[in-house]
Amino acid sequence: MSLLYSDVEEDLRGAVRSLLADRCAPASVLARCETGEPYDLGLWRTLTRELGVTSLHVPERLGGQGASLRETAVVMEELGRAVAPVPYLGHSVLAVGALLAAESSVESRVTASLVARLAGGELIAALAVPLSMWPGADFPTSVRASGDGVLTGRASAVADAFAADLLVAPALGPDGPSLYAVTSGFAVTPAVSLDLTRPVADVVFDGAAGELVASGDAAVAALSSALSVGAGLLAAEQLGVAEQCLESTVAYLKERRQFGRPVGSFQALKHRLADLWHEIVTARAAARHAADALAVRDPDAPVAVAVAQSHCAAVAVHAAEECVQLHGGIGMTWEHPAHLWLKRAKADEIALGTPGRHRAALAPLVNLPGPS
Amino acid sequence: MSLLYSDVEEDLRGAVRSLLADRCAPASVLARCETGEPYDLGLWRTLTRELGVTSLHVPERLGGQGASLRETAVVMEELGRAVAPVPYLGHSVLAVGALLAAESSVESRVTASLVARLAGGELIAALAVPLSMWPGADFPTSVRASGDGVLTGRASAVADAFAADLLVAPALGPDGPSLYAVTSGFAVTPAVSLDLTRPVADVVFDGAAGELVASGDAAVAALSSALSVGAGLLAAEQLGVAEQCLESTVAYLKERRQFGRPVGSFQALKHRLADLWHEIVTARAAARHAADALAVRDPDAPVAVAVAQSHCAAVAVHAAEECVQLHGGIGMTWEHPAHLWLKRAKADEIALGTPGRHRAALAPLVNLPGPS
Amino acid sequence: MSPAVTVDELRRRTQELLKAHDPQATDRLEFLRARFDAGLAWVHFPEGLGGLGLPRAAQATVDAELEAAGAPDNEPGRIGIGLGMAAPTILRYGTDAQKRRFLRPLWTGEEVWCQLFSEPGAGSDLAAAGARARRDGDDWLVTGQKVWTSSAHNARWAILLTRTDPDVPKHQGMTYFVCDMTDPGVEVRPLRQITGEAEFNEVFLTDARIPDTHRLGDVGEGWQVAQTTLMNERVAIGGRAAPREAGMVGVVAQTWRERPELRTHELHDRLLRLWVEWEALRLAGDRLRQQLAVGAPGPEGSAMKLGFASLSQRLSALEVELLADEGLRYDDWTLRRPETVDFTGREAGYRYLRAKGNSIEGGTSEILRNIIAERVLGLPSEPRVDKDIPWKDLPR
Amino acid sequence: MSPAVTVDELRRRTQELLKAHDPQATDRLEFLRARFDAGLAWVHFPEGLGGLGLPRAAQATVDAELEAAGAPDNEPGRIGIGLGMAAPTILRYGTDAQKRRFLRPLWTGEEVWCQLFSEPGAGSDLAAAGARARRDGDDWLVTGQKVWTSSAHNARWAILLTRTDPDVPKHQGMTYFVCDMTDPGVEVRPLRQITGEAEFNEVFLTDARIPDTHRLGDVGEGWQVAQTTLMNERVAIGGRAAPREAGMVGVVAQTWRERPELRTHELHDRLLRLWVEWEALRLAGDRLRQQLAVGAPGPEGSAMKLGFASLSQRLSALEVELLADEGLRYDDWTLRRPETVDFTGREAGYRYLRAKGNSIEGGTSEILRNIIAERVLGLPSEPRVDKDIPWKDLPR
Repeated sequence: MSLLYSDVEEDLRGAVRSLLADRCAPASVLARCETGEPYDLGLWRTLTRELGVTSLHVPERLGGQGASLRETAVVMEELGRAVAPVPYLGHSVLAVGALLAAESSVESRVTASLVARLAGGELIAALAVPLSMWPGADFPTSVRASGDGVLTGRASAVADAFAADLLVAPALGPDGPSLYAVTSGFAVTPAVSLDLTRPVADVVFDGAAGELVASGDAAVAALSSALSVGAGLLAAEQLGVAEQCLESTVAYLKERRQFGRPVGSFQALKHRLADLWHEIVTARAAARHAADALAVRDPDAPVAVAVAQSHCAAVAVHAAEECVQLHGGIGMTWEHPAHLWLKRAKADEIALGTPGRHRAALAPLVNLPGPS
Repeated sequence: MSLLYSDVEEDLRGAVRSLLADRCAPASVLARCETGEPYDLGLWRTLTRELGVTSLHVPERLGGQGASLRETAVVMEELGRAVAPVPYLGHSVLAVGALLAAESSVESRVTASLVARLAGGELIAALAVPLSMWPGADFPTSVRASGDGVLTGRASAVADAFAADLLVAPALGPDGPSLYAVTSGFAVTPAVSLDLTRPVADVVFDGAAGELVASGDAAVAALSSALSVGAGLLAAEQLGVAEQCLESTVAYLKERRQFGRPVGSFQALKHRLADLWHEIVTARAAARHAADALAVRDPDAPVAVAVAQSHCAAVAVHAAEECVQLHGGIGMTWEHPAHLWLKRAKADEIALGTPGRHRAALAPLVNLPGPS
Repeated sequence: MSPAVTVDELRRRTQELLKAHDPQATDRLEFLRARFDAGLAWVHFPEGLGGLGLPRAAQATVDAELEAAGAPDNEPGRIGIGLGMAAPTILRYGTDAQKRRFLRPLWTGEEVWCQLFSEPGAGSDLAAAGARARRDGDDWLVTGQKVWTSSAHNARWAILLTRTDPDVPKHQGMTYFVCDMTDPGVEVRPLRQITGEAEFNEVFLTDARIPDTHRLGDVGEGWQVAQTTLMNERVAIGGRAAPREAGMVGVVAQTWRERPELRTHELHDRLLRLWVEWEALRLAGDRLRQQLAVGAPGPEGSAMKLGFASLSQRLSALEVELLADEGLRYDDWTLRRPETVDFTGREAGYRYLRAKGNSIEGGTSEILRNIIAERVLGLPSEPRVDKDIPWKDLPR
Repeated sequence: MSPAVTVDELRRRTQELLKAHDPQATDRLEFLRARFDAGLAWVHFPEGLGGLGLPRAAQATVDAELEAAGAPDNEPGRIGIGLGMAAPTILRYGTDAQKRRFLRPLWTGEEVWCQLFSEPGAGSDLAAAGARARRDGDDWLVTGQKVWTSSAHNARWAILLTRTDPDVPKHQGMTYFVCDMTDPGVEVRPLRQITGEAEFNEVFLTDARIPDTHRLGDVGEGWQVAQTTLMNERVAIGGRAAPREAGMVGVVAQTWRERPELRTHELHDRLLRLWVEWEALRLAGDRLRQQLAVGAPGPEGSAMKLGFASLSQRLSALEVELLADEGLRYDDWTLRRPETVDFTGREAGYRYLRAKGNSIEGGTSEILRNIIAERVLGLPSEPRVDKDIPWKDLPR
């Protein structure tokens, strides 16, 4: 198992980073986030069509590039660094993740053409579950499906739903848990979100016609798999956010002077940043490990995901909090991007399971049971 | 409720501190702790007969001074600072505490003369329960009493038992929980103890003749009260240990030079010591509050004790760990007293309930229930 | 209490005020002015300046009587900077004329005050401030930029720290003024925060004119004058009394109690830890007040602010995590300019973000730790490279 | 692997060694000497000095073959200072004669080495060391006190840092020697630790005589030579491979599994947190080794030591608390002089106390944080007051 970045991965990172440097500067991200167009769909088109970020881990037979979740994780790192306002998590990781998992089951109903359209970026999809849902949570019951696939119900705080043309929706049908693809008959209301760069939205299905993509155990497994992939790859995003916060803080403290010295020469701050760097070193290893374990379907993946998500979530929040504090007053202003990172880190801590949830999930996996 | 120290309390502190400065220097404490006489009974005699520390909170009608647990707490602070090898916790706080509580019940069997002998320091007593026992623990069942008061069984890791002439022993008699005073028929084996200056010992009762001092609910209440008083006053000891650690570290860092500067001028260390000072400021308030609440039998005392013990235990351990670390190599040597403070702080963390136990006890008292 | 005026006498005077100016029938401002003139505004101030020269503790008697009678107060939340910072500084350094001119409308709230100290390049290092004041006849002309100014858009006056002599080391070349906020050379712009609102302002001074009669303290003595202001700021923060569970811990405990379905074992122990720490901090505050009451103020005030900031942050962070789904939402990002701030107001997300400021505003936690280490613990200061260099030659 | 010697060729050479010196029938020392002479001791060392000039990674092939054949090893735990610190320094700075004299018995373990660097007055500030070396004909006479010397009572040789010129700034006046521990001027006294045992020693040097031919590097170049030693110490600590739950976390997890009656919810989450952190640190170690294998060593080695110390301390502290009653006990305070140290050995109390040393020995965590901040993050250094002052004039 390689915990390093391959040359191909580094090339991909370079391409994404350079595009984002051009098109996704903090000031433009900030300017967008209070408008009615929180997503930068122009940037999204370039990312999908020119860099192909949405097709990386999609098999070639389904119109993808047949790379792996390792590469997708690298994209998550870079999008995280830039808090880029694009629906990558909801679309490529969660929705496509659910469809790919459903497609791999024996009685798959997922059509290759649907996956191909998503992989190519022709349609934007989202997974209609609360962003806070964790891999081990019960199958949701807030949406019901009739025998002929008509969906009624709601899902709150859905990531990237506001940008979505298609929803992958878990619903309770007459035969139990099912997964539907829905392209119309739903209403999306954006919520005022803590994370300005990844707004959540509330979805109401009012007699929407859904196309069944999985049912029964396959539906349950597909949803759980998507959430697990999501949690594991969110760790990569958290790593990116943490790195951004550390680098930005170090750069500021080298420049900012107080008491006739660069503030970065004060030992108490140096030690805090050294500790943060230490955390990020370990977060990087944990995130890489999770991406690799998911990519190769290692049986150890659930442990790797729980470790990565519980660790990286905390590291990202810590990095963002230190970033605000060590920028002093300027870090408290709306103009400085530190708050965008803080809000992303804090929302990510909740997304796909809090660190505490992931530790609780880890306990039985590594034979560390709690008190009886 | 006064959280300050009265002039009388400060005078008492001054007398104890000056005696300990004379008679209880770190080198002599260290020299004693590997001998067969871990207790300094000469110092104990001076403390009891000249300073009267064992009779402070004993009512005058029982031969005491009729002061309060506030004064006893001040003595605990000073004995903690010096990690003085005297059986004050086991004797004055736990054993006498149990007898005083038993004495206050309607059907008390505690004789005034017994209490007076203990208050005067004529006999040394200990409470025959594990030092790790917490106020809410079940009444112990490891000692059984026959109808005519013959005790059989064992109690492990008993504080100050090795110095004791008399044991106050909880035992399960034919009528249920009972408390006995025992002066013979027991064997005490000192354990190799983590805390060198307060060794624990294992006690075996092999047909010991006990004098019944309380039974039934009164026995349960007396034991629980003694443990609660113990936990509350241990917080004062922990405060003393923490203060000693901070002061000693500050003094060392002012003097020790590296890189051409006093080590205490390095900002990272200054900030850590400032944080530690902050913790000690809050620990002092919490410990004072607990002592006062116990002294006046405030109905809020259980909350005050849980707060003080869970907070001060952690502060003392933190202070002692910082003391070792910031002394560098010298703090790791047997010759320097830092390890005596560390071992006391760590053993105190377990004594009379860990911080976690006290937080668990606090939860229902302040209406913060856990998950169901 | 000073033997000159007993508690009974103080009660009597308060009742006299109430008799002469029935609060139910008197205009609010008129009552406040009368109270000031009776020496019952702040009894520890001198006679003639709203006080009676009594110990600070005596105020409680007056306040209790007035509250019982339903008398109006001076809305201390709205005029905190005037009361807490400007007034003690004017009292200590002001001329008689200044005291007579400024203190009465300050106390009654007729004139709101703000503080022009921090600059973009001088935050923790306040002594590096560079807003330049140049002599112009009997006046001074001030040019520079100040920041983190609350109430600037409502304020009539400001206390202002300036650089009058750039050629001497930084602590020596500063002068302290009272600045007229209505001067055409003063421009106030809202400064939006991470919470979405603009609680503070930036203030741009362009040849703002200040008569020399509005100088506080000597020319070049500004740093010492500012120390009085800052010391009073820190005392004010540490001095509030609070019952158990007051503040952020109460808000989070309330959420915990109302939402059993959100509880986990992990969050339970974390909450209990924070509850214990908050309670210990509250008791330390009580202890500090008891020390002040017997005239033995300790250095614990700095500990109060340090602990308050850290605990408020950790508690509000826990609440957002506890709320999970709801923690992903925010109440309102609209740019607003609140007149007062309530750290425990609005919703969890706001509280989390606002609490981040607690360890920055009014002295960062890092600066407080320096102060504790050096002034309380007596640890040696770091090597200083900026003490003996003329301000204009400092590296920037 | 270098194209000169393939894996197959290396296997062949190893099998040749085994054929010529059947481990079952050969004296242990004789076998080790033969292995050294075959260049299979440390294959990355030069030919003739126990190696073949191959990449470090090639060693694994040899070790696997030898282990499979039941060949004896050189007890690396017992001679770690020689292998990890003395050898790379001799290789880099030694004369040919020194390399030939010292490396073979060092590697076979016939001669144990120790390190005489730290002094009571020069711990973190190693460059302030004052053990004075004075020229005496073809020899040097060294007088001073060293401390924290493990293996000193078993050692034949020491690497020694001395002060040869007190009149120049501290980094410039040092010289590095190989010191004969059997010299009558060398006295070793056990230094007892808080665990009760004496793992380390104090070493008193009183005119200890050292021939100039035992000098490593030039006179005055001691500080640079010492850097090589220290760099190798840090790499050694960070470089070990470990399966999941190896080390302190495994010990505590084992106790947790075996003692269900001790578990509480609070300790459960704390243990899981530490387990996660340890696993992440283990993975970071794996990643570091992968980087080294492809020739891109990162600075993560410092992070490994920092994390290892902190986690070992927190885990062992938790275990003592978990054990409660048993945590009040200790296994043995008897003064002993162990030949090797096992951080996870003995009982919980010992592990707790011994772990305290992990953040002090081999560079304190504070010094590591300085190094990370300055060398990795590029943060500016603090103002230095000791760089340009002659060593003898430094304030002490």
